[in-house]
Amino acid sequence: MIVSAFDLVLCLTLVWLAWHVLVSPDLFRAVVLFISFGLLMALAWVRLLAPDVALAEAAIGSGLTGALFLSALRRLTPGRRGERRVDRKEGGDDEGL
Amino acid sequence: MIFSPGHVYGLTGLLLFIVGLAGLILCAQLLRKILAVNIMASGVFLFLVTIAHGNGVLIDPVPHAMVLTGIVVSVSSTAVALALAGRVQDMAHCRDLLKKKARGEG
Amino acid sequence: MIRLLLQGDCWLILPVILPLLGALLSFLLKKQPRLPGVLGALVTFFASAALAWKLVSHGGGRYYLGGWQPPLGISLRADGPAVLMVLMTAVTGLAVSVYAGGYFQSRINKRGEEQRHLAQERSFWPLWLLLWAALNGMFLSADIFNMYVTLELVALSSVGLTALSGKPASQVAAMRYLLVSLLGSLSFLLGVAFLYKVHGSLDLLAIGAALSLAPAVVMAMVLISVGLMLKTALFPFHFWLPPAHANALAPVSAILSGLVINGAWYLFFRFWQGVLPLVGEGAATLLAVLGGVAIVWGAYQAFCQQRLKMLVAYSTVAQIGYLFIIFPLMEMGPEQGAAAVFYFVISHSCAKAAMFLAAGTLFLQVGHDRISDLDGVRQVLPKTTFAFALGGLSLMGLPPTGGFIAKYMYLSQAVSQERWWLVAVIVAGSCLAAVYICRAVAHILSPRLVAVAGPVVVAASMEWSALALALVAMLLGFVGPLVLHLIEVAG
Amino acid sequence: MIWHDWLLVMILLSSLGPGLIIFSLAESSRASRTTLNIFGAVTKMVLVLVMILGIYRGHSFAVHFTILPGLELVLRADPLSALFVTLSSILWLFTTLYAIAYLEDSPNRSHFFGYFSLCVTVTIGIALAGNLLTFLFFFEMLTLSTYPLVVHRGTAEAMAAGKVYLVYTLAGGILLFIGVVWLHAMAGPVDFSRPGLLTPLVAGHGTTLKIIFYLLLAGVGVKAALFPLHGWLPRAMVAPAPVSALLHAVAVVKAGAFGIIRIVLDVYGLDTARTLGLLLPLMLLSSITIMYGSVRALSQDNLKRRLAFSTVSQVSYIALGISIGSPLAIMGGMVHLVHQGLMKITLFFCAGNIAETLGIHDISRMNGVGRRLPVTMAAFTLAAMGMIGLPPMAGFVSKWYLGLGALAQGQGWIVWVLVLSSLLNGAYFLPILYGAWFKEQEGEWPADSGTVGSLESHWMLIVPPVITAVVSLLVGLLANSSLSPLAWVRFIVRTGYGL
Amino acid sequence: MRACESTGHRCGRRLGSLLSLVMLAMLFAALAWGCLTGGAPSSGLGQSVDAALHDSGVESRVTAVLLNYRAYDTLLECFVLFLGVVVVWSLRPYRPQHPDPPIGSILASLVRFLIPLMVLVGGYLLWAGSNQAGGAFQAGAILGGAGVLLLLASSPLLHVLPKVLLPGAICLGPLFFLVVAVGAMVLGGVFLGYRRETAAIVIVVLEAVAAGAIGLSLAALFRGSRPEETSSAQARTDALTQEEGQE
Repeated sequence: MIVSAFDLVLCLTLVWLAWHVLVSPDLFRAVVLFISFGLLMALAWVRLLAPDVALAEAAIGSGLTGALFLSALRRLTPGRRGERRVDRKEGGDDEGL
Repeated sequence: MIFSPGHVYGLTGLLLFIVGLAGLILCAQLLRKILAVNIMASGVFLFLVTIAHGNGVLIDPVPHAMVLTGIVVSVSSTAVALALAGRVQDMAHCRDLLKKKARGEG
Repeated sequence: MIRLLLQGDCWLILPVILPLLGALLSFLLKKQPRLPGVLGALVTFFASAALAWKLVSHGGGRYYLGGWQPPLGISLRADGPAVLMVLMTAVTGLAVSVYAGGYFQSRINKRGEEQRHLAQERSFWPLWLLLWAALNGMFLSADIFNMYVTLELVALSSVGLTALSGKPASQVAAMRYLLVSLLGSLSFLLGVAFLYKVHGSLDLLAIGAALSLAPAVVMAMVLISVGLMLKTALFPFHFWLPPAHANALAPVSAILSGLVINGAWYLFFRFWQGVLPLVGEGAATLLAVLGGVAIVWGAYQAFCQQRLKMLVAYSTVAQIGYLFIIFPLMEMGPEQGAAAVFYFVISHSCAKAAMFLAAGTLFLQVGHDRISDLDGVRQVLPKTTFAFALGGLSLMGLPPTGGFIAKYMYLSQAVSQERWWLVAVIVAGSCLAAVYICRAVAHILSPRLVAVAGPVVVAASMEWSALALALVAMLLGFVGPLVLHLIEVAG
Repeated sequence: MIWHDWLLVMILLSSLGPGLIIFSLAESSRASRTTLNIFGAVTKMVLVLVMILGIYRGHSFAVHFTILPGLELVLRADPLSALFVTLSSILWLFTTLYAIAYLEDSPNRSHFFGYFSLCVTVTIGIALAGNLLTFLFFFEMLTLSTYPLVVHRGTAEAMAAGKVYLVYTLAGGILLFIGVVWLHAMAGPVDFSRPGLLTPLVAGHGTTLKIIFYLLLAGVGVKAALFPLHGWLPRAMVAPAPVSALLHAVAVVKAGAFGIIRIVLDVYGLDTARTLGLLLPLMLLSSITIMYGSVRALSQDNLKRRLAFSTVSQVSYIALGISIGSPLAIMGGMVHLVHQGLMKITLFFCAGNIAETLGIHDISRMNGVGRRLPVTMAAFTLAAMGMIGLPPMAGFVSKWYLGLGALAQGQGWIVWVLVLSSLLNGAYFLPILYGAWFKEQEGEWPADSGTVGSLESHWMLIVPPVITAVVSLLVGLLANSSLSPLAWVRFIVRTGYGL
Repeated sequence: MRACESTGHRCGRRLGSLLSLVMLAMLFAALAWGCLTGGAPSSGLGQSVDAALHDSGVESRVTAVLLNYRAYDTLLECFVLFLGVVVVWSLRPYRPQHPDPPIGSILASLVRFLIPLMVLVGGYLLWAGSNQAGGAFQAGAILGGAGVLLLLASSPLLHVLPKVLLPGAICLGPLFFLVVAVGAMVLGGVFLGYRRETAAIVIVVLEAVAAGAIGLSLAALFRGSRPEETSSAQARTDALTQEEGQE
């Protein structure tokens, strides 16, 4: 198999998504981006001839983990748009790691 | 050296690992750190599957099994981390409430 | 069945299965988790002891799970160091289990709030037994991916245990601990991936036999080492340890400091044992420098602490340093070096666990652990204070304790190889340990009559288990040949 | 025979066992504690007697216990260890008797007597140590078992003194530890029964051997209170009188001095030590310590402090005798181990009596004490005379042999040191005696606890010092008899070192 | 003054981030170096897996690895999931969780329709696992997803499994796996060593149970705290006041 443009674009998109999961100012957006990251990951695994892993990733890695994150997000932010609250409160909690 | 898909995906996996690491170190929010760990894990898994792919002739199923195991382990620890993060958050919230109450009484 | 037990191979797997079973049972019997918990601990203890006996009498061996030989299958390996660690875990684990039984009962009796303490205990037993199983699995495993799985089991259960106490500081500490652990595990896993890429095998022995210094292998070793150093809390990575260990429940602190740390270090040692002849002086010296800084820095921090459990936690940071300064010494005398460091590990495990248990007892009795306000507590809890002091002696490396033998072996290695800076580090470490331990012990053993008294609220089993563990640490000062004989059994 | 092997262990156990039981006794069970104490002390004496007879008949006693491959703990009874063991076990009996009366009604007695027994066990262990590792083993344990005794009172002053004590002794212990390990790395396990082990190394590793010697010397020198390392001793005076007696006469200081003897004679051997030029520095150091201790003692008003500085000075006679190196001097040094112990324990018993019965701690308040406590002061006088070295007291015998030995070795200046130090001894002891006997009492005693019947104090406070005083007189008077310490020392020097 | 300090702090922080980014880049370079250089990678275990496939009892290579060659890993992994549930259940929330927002009726009916479908898909994946992509994990994940949907819809179907039995159900998977492994040891002498003739059926049963357990555990992980305890969370805020003082 030769490297196709599709692979390259897929890889770049993956990295781009990962980066934006970490830097996007809105946490909800970050979680949604993470879910789509997971789905694209599944695609990458299909490309690498690993359908088992792709299935598992789509179901667990993306689906369930995403659901976990969303529910945690709802729990962590009592207000409707509590994004800033979270920012302020957690900034001090954890430095270094 | 010919660039095979193995190299491309492998490097992507390593890059994702690094990006996740950066997020883990540099992000302040707990939720973001947990996301970053998940990205790191995805990077490692991608690297493993790339190894399995080899040159595309004979797929090695052992790394696939490892990744499947890894995914389950990772969702487990993510759940624990999120529950813990929730608790840390609640705690801070409670402390705020208590402080407010104390201030009100004082 | 009997034929099976006699023929012997299954002894290797029993220390892993039995605690797993105990964990499930104690999870199911949620009204009475203590019974299956303690029973599971007891059975595991005997299984581990039997394994050790089997090893000494029949020699080491491998066990192919499912009958599949590596590289396809996973194998367990029983050799001296592995079984010694299993045995150490069994001894410390049994004492901690007995302690925990009394501990939860005493807390319920003292504080009321039965529901809350019962809930804690209900989670404690399954978590602790799972942790025990994972540790045994880690010690016996010969498969590097299996090691990853056991590492994750250990990490998750330790985090769960850390968070169990419910107080705010422990939650933050547990969160941090979890993130560090996950980072360490992932780093380890990436290293495993690199090794698999090069060697096409996950069997540690096969990899060790074919090891070279290819770039991928170098990267693998770096990743694995850093990951495990994070989990062992070696000097620059030690920041997470003191809050996590000091704010946990008493039996949990003992487990974390006495056993979990050793688990990660053990893997580190296994990896480096094979690589050491290849990497040359530099890397080993780097590790030793980090270890030396850990010894001095940890001891200094321990000296500065106002709280007893914090002091003991920082002393763990310092003692971890000793586990790493051995590497340069192992280049010239691998066997002696291994013997010394394993001796150190087991005596530290017993002593440190005894100290944490004793500190927890004092805490429960007095209601705080401010060192300066613990004067005269000896009159209330003589056995506990004695256990603490005895554990302290072992850390200081004074006779007649296991710590003395370990220090002797360290020093004689360093002196005969003429590595004077290591001699200086060891001596400085002992002096500093003496200073911070004496500071604490002078208070708790002080003859001053201070009204910390009041009725004794702690269970007798808490006092006796800590004392027993401390006595084991002392006994280790006399059973050197036995232990060394066990260590030297080949796989 | 089997009992040969177990005798030494039994000697250790005879105080360890009672000690451990006493730890677990309740504070109130006074009778059983006393019984145990005395039972242990008497048993030990009997066992020691059996051992001495055995040695005299040429039996050898040794127990080996391997703690690491190639590394053994060895208990062995040679004539020298018999000397120290005898001294310790006899004085332990008296000190125990004394302590039982002294600490009557004070708190924490179980704790106290537990550590007391432990301390003696460890001292006996030091005496019986058959190799350097065993010596180190017990030597380090000695620190730990004496610390609780030093801080027994629990006052701020006691805690501070305890801290100083720990710092000195633990630091010394670590130096000793390094020295031992280093020596082992060079020469293998160092057994006391094989002198000359290091002789072949002198040519190649002279400097290293010197460094190791100083490490070892510093290690034991702390406990022996050699000059720059003596700082802990006067401060440790805050301990109760029986503890001071134990520290000065039986356990700690003596263990240090005994260590010096072992290191010079049994580890290095006289010839090797002389070849390496190690004796002269030791000689100078002990001479300085002798003078320094005496001079400092002059200016102390606290009785126990003065006695402490006197110990600093007197113990160095032992080191001095060894460092001179001629047979007579070695005999003088060794016999002083016993003589000084007897005299100093008497002095501390008496000081304790004076403090306990009358509440007097300072020498300036002691005028007229002789009339109130005639027996105590008589014992004190005897011991003080011995310390000064008046013939025919015990101290005179030691100094006489030291002087003769020094002359034989051509070190005439040592005689001047001895004379000068005797003058100083007189200068700080005689005023006490004069004041106590001949001056009038000034005002009331600070805290007179009254007479007990016709006795001046509790009989268990009086009998031990009287006996030790009389014995210290007898060992001087009868120095030439075949049962005296001097005869035994002669036996040691002749059989053990072939001098 | 304070503003000045804070800008200084921010500058320091930015410098720190920059430094760590540079170091991370160097780390990436090193990793890439390790990945790209150094000869041909080994061929892996593909061939040996194929060679032993006949004895494994299944046709799918991944399933063979997961449930036969490396079944020990999978056993431990079941325990990881179980452990996750234990830990999550041990972390009781300090304050009551917000009640779930009422779910729309459209979604509710969708759920009613989706659940059977998901169970069906799960079953199919399980069955397919023996010879192609799919297997216990994937099926378990789908079942877990179904559980999550049920929870979200607070569907009455949830009460099919009484809360009292939930711990037992969660234990069932690991316990069954353990029993099978020990049973193999008792019968055949080797832990997890199935006989060749029974391997196929054992693995199928094992997969089915594992899928169920995985699904249930995943749903429990999503659910969070232990079911019967959510009501007592109210008291936690008060308890916190005391706990801060203690320990």
